Amino acid sequence: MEFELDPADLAFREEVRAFFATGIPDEWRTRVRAGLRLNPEELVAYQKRLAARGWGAPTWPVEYGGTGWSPIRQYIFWTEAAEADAPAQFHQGLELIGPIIFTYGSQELKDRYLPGIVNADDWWCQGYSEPNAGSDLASLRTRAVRDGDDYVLNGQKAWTSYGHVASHCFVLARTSDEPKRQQGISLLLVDMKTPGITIRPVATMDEKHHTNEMFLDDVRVPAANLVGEEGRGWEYGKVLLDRERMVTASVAIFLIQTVKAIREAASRRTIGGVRLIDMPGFKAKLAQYEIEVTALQTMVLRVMADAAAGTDSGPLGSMIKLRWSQLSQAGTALWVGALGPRAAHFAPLDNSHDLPADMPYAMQGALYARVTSIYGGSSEIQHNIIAQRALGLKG
Amino acid sequence: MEFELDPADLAFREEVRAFFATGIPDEWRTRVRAGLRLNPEELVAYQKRLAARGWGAPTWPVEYGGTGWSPIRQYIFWTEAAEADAPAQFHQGLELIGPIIFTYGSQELKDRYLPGIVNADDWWCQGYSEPNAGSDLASLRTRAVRDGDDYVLNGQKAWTSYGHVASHCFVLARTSDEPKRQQGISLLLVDMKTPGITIRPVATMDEKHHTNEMFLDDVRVPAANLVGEEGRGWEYGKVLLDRERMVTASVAIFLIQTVKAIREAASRRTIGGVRLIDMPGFKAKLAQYEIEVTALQTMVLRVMADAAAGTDSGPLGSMIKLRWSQLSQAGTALWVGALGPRAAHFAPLDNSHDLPADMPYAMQGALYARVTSIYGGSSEIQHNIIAQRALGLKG
Amino acid sequence: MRFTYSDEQAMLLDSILRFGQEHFPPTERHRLIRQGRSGETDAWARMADLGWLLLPIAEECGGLGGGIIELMALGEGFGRNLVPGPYMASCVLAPALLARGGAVQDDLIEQIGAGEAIVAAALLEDDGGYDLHHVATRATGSDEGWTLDGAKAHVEDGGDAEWFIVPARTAGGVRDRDGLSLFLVSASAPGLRVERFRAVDGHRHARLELEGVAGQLIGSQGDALADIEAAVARASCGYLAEAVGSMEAVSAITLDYLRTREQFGKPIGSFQVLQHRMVDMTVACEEARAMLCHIALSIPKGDAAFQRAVSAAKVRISECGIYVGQQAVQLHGGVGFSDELIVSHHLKRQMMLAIAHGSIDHHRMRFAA
Amino acid sequence: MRFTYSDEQAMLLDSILRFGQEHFPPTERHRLIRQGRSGETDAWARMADLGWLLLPIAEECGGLGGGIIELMALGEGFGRNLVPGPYMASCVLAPALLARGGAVQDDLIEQIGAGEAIVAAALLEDDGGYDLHHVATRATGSDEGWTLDGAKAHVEDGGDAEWFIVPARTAGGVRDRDGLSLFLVSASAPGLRVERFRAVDGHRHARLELEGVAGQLIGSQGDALADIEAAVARASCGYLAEAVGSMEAVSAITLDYLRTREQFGKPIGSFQVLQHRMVDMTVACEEARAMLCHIALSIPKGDAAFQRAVSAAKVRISECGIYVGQQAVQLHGGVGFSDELIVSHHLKRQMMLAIAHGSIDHHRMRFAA
Repeated sequence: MEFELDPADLAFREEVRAFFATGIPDEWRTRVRAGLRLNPEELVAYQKRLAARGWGAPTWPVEYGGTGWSPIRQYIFWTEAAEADAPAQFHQGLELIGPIIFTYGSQELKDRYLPGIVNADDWWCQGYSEPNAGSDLASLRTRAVRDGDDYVLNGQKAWTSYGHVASHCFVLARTSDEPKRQQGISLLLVDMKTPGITIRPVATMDEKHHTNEMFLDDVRVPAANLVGEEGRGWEYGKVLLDRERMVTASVAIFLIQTVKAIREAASRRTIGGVRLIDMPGFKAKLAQYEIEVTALQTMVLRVMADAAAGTDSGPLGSMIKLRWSQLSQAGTALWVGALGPRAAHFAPLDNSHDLPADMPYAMQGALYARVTSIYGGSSEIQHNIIAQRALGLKG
Repeated sequence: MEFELDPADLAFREEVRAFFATGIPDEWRTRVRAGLRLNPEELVAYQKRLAARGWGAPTWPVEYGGTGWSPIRQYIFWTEAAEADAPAQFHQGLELIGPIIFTYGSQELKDRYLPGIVNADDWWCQGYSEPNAGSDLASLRTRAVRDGDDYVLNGQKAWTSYGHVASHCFVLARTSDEPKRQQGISLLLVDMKTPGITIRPVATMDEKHHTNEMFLDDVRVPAANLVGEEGRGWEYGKVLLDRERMVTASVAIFLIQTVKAIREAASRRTIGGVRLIDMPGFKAKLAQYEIEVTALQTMVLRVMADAAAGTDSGPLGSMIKLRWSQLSQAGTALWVGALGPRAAHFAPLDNSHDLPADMPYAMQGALYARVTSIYGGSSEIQHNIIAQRALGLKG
Repeated sequence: MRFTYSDEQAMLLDSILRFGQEHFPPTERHRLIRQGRSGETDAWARMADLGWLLLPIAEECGGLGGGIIELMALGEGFGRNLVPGPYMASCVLAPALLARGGAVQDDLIEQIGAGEAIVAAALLEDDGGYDLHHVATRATGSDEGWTLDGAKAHVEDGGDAEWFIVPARTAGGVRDRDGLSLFLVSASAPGLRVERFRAVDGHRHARLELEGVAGQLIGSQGDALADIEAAVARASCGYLAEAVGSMEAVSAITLDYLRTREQFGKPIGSFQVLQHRMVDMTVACEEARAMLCHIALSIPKGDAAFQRAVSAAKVRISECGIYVGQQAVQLHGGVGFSDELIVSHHLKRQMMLAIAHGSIDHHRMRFAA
Repeated sequence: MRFTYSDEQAMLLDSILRFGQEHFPPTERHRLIRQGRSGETDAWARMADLGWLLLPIAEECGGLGGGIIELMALGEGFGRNLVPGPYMASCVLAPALLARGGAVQDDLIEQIGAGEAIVAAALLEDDGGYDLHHVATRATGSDEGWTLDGAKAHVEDGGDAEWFIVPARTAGGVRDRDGLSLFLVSASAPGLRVERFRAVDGHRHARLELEGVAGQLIGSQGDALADIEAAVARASCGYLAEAVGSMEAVSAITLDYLRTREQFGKPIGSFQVLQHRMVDMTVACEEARAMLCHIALSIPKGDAAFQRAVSAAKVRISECGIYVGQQAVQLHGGVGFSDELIVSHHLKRQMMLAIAHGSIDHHRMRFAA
């Protein structure tokens, strides 16, 4: 085992650290630490700043406008970003559709869409889930029927995150009925301004508007916007499996921000003149949390090192997703606990009332964290995946 | 809701308390609190003392030598016994076979065997489990073939607890092959002195000899020792379900002994002059434990009150078994933790070395506790039972 | 000994359940809660008509003298349908404190019982945690009466209160157990700044700053702590029962969902892992209910045993309630996370109930003390 | 950056695995352990031949200068087959303390490396918890040398030691960080009472009482604490790797059992609940291994970071190890509880490793300090 960075990587770290020493507004901090997304304008501004520095797409190859960084450099970059309270980059364009476009898309699609992703000129959302599908994605019913040079889309999508903001959407739709449900599904790139698209906000328990229902009524999409071949969309989605591992891994690094948030909250609050952070009970809980976060960070580093070495990390990606969601939930809950009775002060009812320093975001983060064990493959599904694929245990 | 005892029950409590004020030797205490069985001679002496007082069979009807106590009085009796560090009565005769004999057995069997159980003249062991059966009891292979006035038993039993001590054994054996595996099984009462029975001790992780393998080679059992009808043994076992609920319930009451043991251990040990029990971290853990034990005690009381009211407690028995085993394990682990480094001093290697006051039993109890979530229907089986029977969730 | 409600108590529970279904069915509830107090006034008036607002008030104060078990039936009923409103604060906690005496107080209790006044107790201070004896707010007496100076960090359900009951020091140091007195303060009193907040469960709380605020002494001087602790323990019983009602309701909703929702071609309740989770939720509900019984059992043993039992129950019921709420959301998946189903509202209420009148950590240490 | 062993380290691990299988196959292991030290002497001699006893000893002391990673490979190898013996105590901890200097010490290190002496450090006292700075034992100097008075509550693997390294106060109060010196004491020294105990994992420990016992000063006077803490952290790395090796081994055994054991007509590994449990065990193993890497990553950051990392690893690896051991027993059912299978021995070793050189609680607070 070797655990020291080589000099070039050390120099790179300094460079990244210098970059993040400025340009991260203080008002982002609490939301970022709570695991909440910044506003779209803020995320766009952040992405543009990265793109201007040539760092818009840390995981992409150079030829498509990416940095071409090694996994270790990606790890360094994210760690420094996290330490500086920078946000995670919005991932739906960068990590979910971008890589599919540059892997399976035509040259025309690459030229047309990739720069807009890196430079945050476009905002992509995902049209995969459907109302009754849940964890059973392959049961999708949205149809795309070829009509001349277009596909005509009809159907309903659920959980379209940031659909209310997006300029584009990548949609899985059924182009034919096949005996195997995973077949006959195609992937289409859709301009959100196309007539026939209706977005309806879905209110969620965290009181933050981030997701939507999307209705597709005779939405005409140019056939040129088909990614790869017709009927193979499900397969293309699989390229995501490898990348999603990296996405979760990168997000997991950001848990060190939650540790900081808890520490600050517990340093501010006193009981009988003693700071909460100095009380053995709370101290032990925070220590336990920090230790578990440390274990996860090191698992992430191992995924990165495996990727660098070209080694398969096996089920480590699913494990990181599992543990990350558990720790997101535990961390925000600990944070809210540190607020004491004022955790009940979520929103002022009149003007000019002071919320506690980290409200409402600490609470909103705690509520939001509940969905992290549901989306992107619920914790139960992750368990199934690990049991079946890695341990070879069959139903 | 009414939660006060009526005056007669209060008077009964005083009577029981007086009984237990004496006669419980100090040297029993640590083992009892650790959830470990006393030696057979000690248990026999205890049972004889109870029998002499007319309290040998707290759960039996008066006509068979029992006390005829209401469930509430049973609860009072066990609570007082537990408070006095008395042991739980050995249950295999009293609760497992006795009730089957008085419910399904012939008058001859009743007359012959019931008094020996109450007076501890006989010691019964259970011959149900078999080597490869595990949780799947109905897969048993031991055969009983009718030959004249006898059945001839051949087979092998596993986990025959206290078989090395027992004078009698109740054995489930297959008397015929039926399409449904639960059918064709019969229940026979076997004298352990019968030729052909071999007992081989099974060493267990707690280093206490309590269980055995039993080999049956052409063991001749008088046909009169068949309980009830041939082929209906499985059915008779079911009467145990109701009673086992009460057995676990009564044992669960004894967890207050573990609470005391932990408190004493943590009061003895100091770190830097401060008693462990006064340290916030340990204090919180013990409080949490005591609270969970309190919840369980109250669940037990509810079962008793339901029984008194003739109401079905539904899955509460399985729940108590589940929680009891969890708390047995958690409690003994906490106790061992209170011993500090000396938890490593399990057995002296030379003579005359002083073990910590509560060793080796605290550790032995912690090891023994691991089996409580395995025997008598493992925790996984209890979950299945509750899911299927009480919640109506089908595989 | 009997673990079920008496016929009368069962009827009360039954009426409350019907009341909740009628006034706050899941969809309506949502809309009403967004309106703040005005969304609850009809229901409140109805509760007054039914005599429920008088129920927990002592007979000698003109109430119906309901005991802890009646309070539990009420709380359970509220919890099952997540009935909103400042009931425990205004109808249980406040009257118990006002009972310390005085003619004005009797009038106020009458108004509370008639649904004409909402009163909240301002018990917690910054730097005090959930300790009721931690009071830095000072009362100064003069010929013109008492004036109060200080701040209260959180007033449970104080968002709509017309009156506040404010503990203040008439003697002693900040964390002394002696020297506390209670004062009645009008929400519109000069010198009083009231900040109002909404919690994630729709309850409305307050924070107070007092500068030379006039207050009327309630009862005798300097010995209020025991009454405060007893009143809070009593109100907590209502909340604990509410938590149990809520967790049982959301557990039942989840069981129903497991039976009917299909994935991969079969009901999700056929998956063993979800079955066992549902069992753990059911066990948690049983444990929680057992802790309510434990409180009831402690009553004959005197006030110290009762308060210790309440702390024990607070720990375990809160843990169970949060667990059940979280798992209910988890087992429902995406729709569980949505605001549309009642499921996530149960979780949010459990989270808030868990810190009302003392967090789990606070009560665990109080139990251990 | 590389997370796998180098070829050389992998070869070392491989030899240790073969060694374990050869000398301590599950059935033999049992029989040998019951014999006490005599059951281990052949294997110990073989380890000496292979140079393993010299491996962790510093080059300047005549050892092979193996680093933390080599120590981890060793520990992992021992853990996989539950190789018994006082390796970490005598070959890691003792030489690191003896390295403080002196001619006699050099001889002793040589004997340790040759398998001719077993040395154990007597670090813990009653009333001291796991605090290494808590030392009430006093050393008194005179023309004839030093004599020691006091008691040591627990000497890890001290049951077979011919020599003890005993920290004693040459200055300061019981819990001062300064004023500690190390002394070498013969197990047969007059005035020394040694009580020997067997632990549930077969390791043999000791307890000491010292009344005017002659001791030789090791190294300089009054400044031993930093070296003690560093040496204990180093030895702990070996134990932590042992825990990881053990939990991975028992996890693999359990997975195999799930695949082959049938109940209700199918492999028990087809039950979803057991599958998910097995996943949780696997995740625990990964977390534990990650904590070993975390230690390795901390080495370049200096001693304070290293010791903090060791404490963090101690917490999480112990938790994971006990969880995995318990679940391995549970999933095996009755036979898991029997002494016959190696499964329960892994759990017992995990329980003992979890308290060797400091419990989970101790290290959590040390990490937090």
